[in-house]
Amino acid sequence: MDVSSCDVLVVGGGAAGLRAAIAIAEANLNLRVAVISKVYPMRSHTVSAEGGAAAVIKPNDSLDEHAYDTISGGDWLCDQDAVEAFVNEAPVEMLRLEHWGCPWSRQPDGRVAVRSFGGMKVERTWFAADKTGFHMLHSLFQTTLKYEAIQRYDECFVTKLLVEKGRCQGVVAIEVATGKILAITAKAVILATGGCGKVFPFTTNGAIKTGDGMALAYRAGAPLKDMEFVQYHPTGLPLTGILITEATRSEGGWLLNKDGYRYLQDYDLGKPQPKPVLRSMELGPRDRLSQAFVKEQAKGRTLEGPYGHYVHLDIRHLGEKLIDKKLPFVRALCRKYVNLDPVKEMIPVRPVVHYMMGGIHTDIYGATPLPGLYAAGEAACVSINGANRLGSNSLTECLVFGARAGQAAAAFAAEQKETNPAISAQARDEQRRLEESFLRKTDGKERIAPLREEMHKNMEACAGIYRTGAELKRAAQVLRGLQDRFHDLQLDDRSYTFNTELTAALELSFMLDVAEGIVASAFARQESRGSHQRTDHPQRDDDKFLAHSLAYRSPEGPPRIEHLPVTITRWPPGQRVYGK
Amino acid sequence: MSSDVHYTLHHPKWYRRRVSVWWWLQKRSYAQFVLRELTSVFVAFFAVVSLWQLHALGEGPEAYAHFMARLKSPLFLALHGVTFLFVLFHSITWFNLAPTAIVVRLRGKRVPDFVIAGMNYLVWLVASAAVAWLLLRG
Amino acid sequence: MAETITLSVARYRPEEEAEPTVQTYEVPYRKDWVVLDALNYIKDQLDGSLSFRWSCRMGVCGSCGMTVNGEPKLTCAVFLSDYLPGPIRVEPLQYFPIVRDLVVDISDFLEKLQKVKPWIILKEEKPLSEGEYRQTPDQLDTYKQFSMCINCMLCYAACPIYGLEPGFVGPAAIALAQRYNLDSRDMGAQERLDILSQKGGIWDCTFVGECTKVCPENVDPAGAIQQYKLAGAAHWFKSLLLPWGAK
Amino acid sequence: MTGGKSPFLWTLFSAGGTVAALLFPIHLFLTGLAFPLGWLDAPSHESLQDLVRHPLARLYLFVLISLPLFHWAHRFRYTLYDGLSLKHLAPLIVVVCYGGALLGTAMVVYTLWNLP
Ligand SMILES: Cc1cc2nc3c(=O)[nH]c(=O)nc-3n(C[C@H](O)[C@H](O)[C@H](O)COP(=O)(O)OP(=O)(O)OC[C@H]3O[C@@H](n4cnc5c(N)ncnc54)[C@H](O)[C@@H]3O)c2cc1C
Ligand code: SF4
Ligand code: F3S
Ligand code: FES
Repeated sequence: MDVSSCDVLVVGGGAAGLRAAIAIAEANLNLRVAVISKVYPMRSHTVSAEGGAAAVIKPNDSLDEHAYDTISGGDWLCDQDAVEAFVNEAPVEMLRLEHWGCPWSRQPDGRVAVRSFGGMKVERTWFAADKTGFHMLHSLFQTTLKYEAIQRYDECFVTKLLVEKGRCQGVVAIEVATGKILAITAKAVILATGGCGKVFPFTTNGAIKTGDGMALAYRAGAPLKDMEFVQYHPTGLPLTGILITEATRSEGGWLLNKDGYRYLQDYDLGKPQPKPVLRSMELGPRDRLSQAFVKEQAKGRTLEGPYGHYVHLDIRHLGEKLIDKKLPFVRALCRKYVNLDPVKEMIPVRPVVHYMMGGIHTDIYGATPLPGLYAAGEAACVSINGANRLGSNSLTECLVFGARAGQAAAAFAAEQKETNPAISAQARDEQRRLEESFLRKTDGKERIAPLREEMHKNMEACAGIYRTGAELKRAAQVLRGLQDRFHDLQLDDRSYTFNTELTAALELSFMLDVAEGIVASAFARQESRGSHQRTDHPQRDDDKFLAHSLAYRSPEGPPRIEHLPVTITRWPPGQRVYGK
Repeated sequence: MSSDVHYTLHHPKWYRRRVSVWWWLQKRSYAQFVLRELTSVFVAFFAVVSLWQLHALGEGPEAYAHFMARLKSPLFLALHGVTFLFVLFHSITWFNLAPTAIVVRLRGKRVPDFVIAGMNYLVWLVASAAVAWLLLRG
Repeated sequence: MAETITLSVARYRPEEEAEPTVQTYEVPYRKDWVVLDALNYIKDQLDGSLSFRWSCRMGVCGSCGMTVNGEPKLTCAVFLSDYLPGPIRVEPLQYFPIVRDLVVDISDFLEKLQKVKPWIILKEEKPLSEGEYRQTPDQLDTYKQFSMCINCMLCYAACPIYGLEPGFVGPAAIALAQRYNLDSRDMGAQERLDILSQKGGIWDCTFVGECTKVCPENVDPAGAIQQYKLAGAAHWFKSLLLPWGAK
Repeated sequence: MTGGKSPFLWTLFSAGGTVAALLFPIHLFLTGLAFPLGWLDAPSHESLQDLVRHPLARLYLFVLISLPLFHWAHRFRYTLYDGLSLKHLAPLIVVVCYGGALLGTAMVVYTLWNLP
């Protein structure tokens, strides 16, 4: 076992983690910062974000409009103080990234260009063609290389948080290449481990998005907030779940059912116009569009292919020139993965699990209830996304709250004395656990893939776009059973060198915890709001549920759910109206 | 080499492959690259022939006639035939690769590669015609 | 699911083996499967001990590069149907040390990347309150292509010079240096040139050109390096002729 | 000055490569093939001597022969390094290659100088 230390440890090298690391390096020159990530930072899933990042910068826009779009888009579950901080700081954060070299798309006069996105009244989404996340991540990563204070642990997989005396004081991790156990002590830890789309079978998320950080915090005693809110993106490619960005629709793409009819007009989303109209039709919010698909499918008006039902996304009328200039990646993806050219053909799409509104409960400084532990990015729930995130808010969220968490953690760390030596005993325990339950174990009967498949099936069937109490109850039981079976897991691979079966097992166990959090929170929320639609409770119920769900781990059995009121400042709950 | 390193727990034992001396035979495009590089030998050969020709020219008409006679030998004809092919290969690869190295921008837009390559070929043609005219006119 | 296809996969288990071996697997053949899907099928259903990297499955994270039938490829971007009737040979990327099975060590690249200073270098940064740096679409266009690199390392695996001379900074890192040199916001070209003029820098490249051929993102590192050399040579002459004028 | 001699040698290499690419095919075709094989009539000794009397022609010949030699020197050096993995012999190879090109250049100068 290797013991090392730093002042602030950032877990995760995506947009949120890297932004946090830079914030710490800039906040306090004396602090030693480290970024630990299970993949090289530039592989983090931020890389796959396509459409853009929202921030008010144009004169026709205002911070209040951004806040209102966000809050109404989130079906009034957002904490409004958080949203206000978010929209205020978003422009500066985005400009900072511009100064760091991000190749934003530009207007002819050299200013940053913006495009519209679903659920927005004004265009405010900055973009770098349709590889925004890629460019943001690489700009951030390359910028971190400039800071000598930032140390990196690449391809090191965090398995446990070290908590001693009620304070988070570091992590235990496996250096994947060598199998060595690392105990890294820190005065503050920031979790920026991204989302958990892989809990579902059909997702735009990469293999690494397994909710590790959420589970780590949860196991350490911090609650998970609003986990029932899972965003489906209306336009994913069947089979692979590869995302066709919302930018296709903001540029003017249409969603057509099997009769070539723009079916969204039947679902209270406005009337079709030849040109895209903001907050209407195809530019409605994601939850409503995905729900419309399910209803359209029930009416038998979707198409059916080898990989399930789908509808058509038509961008042919945009013309080759615009597509090549603004959506080149979409064209490349379609050609590659569905073997068609969107300039000439319609793209088959269906809703796909995309984003977690919920996450580790934090305040607006990124602090969790566990002292010394911070969280930011998709792993965290501040919450600015409420019951439904607006497209292009989350990349910006990674920057704003990454920076905030970084600053808060730096300030916290600066006040702490040396870390507690007793934690190396904990680290040793963790090493023993990994060896006994995985690497040296020989009597297990279960394999990873079947357990994972069962979890997938269960989540898709019971915790999808529409849910009922009865199904959720069943889902909870299935998950309990899977937790038990997990203890009987047997690995094929006993190697200490780059053992990806071991990491997959740990990821599965994280996912099972997170899945339980999702199902239990969904079961407790007896209303329909944003992305959480209960057919047995179809109405929004502000009296009882204008509140966040908090899922706490209980020693045995499923999580315990509590509710926490939403912070309302200036925007009292109202109806979500689109297409008017 | 790594085969005599023994694995010890938690220490990487990477396997390093050595690049074979014959790496350029393993892939067609590598072989093509080496051929391209070897054109330089033929270029040098013709430079030396030209130097020799110049020398003969200076020595007087007899020496020059002797030189010209030598060029008629089957050996030289064969050598020159081969050299010609390699030199052509050199020219073509050179002109085709030039646009990657030379970026020309006109009013902010990059001039397409084929235009630059095309210009190369044009200059080639004109230069060759000029040389031929100078040498053949009388 | 009667149809199957054979994959010959390179294995290397450092605890047990002195050198890599080959193992063959039969996997179902599906027309819309990429090679990576077949590897995942092996890992999930046949042999959990096979190690390889992957994440996005959409050709953008850069982690799934391997040698497929002798060519460096992103395994999430090549289809089983491209290699009919098989068998498909899957090996780790060439020229990198093999850690395990299909996993190679690329830490060397990360060190080199840092060395070429791939960030905006400014004498003085303008305050954020003054807004963005203006950059016209044409100015963006001068470096955009070189900013598309996903660090997939296919170009290193294709460049024999990197194989022969591990000190060579290599195609992607140089292309990224050039990306910043050409960015209208940057003023660090001289610093980077100083670094890349040293041994292992731009002058080591002999323009094999394979890097550009295998690049899945059309970055054209070969072009970047040759353009860099041209700029380097021009700078050299300038500093020779006007030793006081060259900045 | 950055980069030691490399930029200089590379410039010579490029210039030589360009000269060879543009001019060698036609010269080689005429002198090496067309004249000896009698496809075309070779110019007489006299007319050639007339031609090279002009200083510009001499300059042309200097460039035509010397630069491609440097082109060779550079390329061949790296071909030996990489193609035959002879990098350990680098000092020797450098002397042979560039030395050869220098020697050739000296001879061109000498010959041109002594032309009547
Ligand atoms: C296809 C797609 C398109 C999207 N498009 C947009 C868009 O257009 N606009 C927008 O605003 N948002 C978009 N999003 C959402 C947005 O990209 C993500 O929410 C955001 O990038 C998350 O960033 P992050 O930094 O929180 O996490 P990630 O980028 O996912 O990074 C997580 C990091 O944590 C590390 N990590 C995880 N677990 C461990 C562990 N156990 N040990 C060590 N390290 C660990 C990982 O290695 C990684 O470095 C999109 C998402 C997807 C999937
Ligand atoms: S230049 Fe191309 S091949 Fe090389 S690492 Fe970048 S994307 Fe991959
Ligand atoms: S393959 Fe290698 S030698 Fe240069 S042109 Fe590319 S880096
Ligand atoms: S898995 Fe990301 S590039 Fe292939």
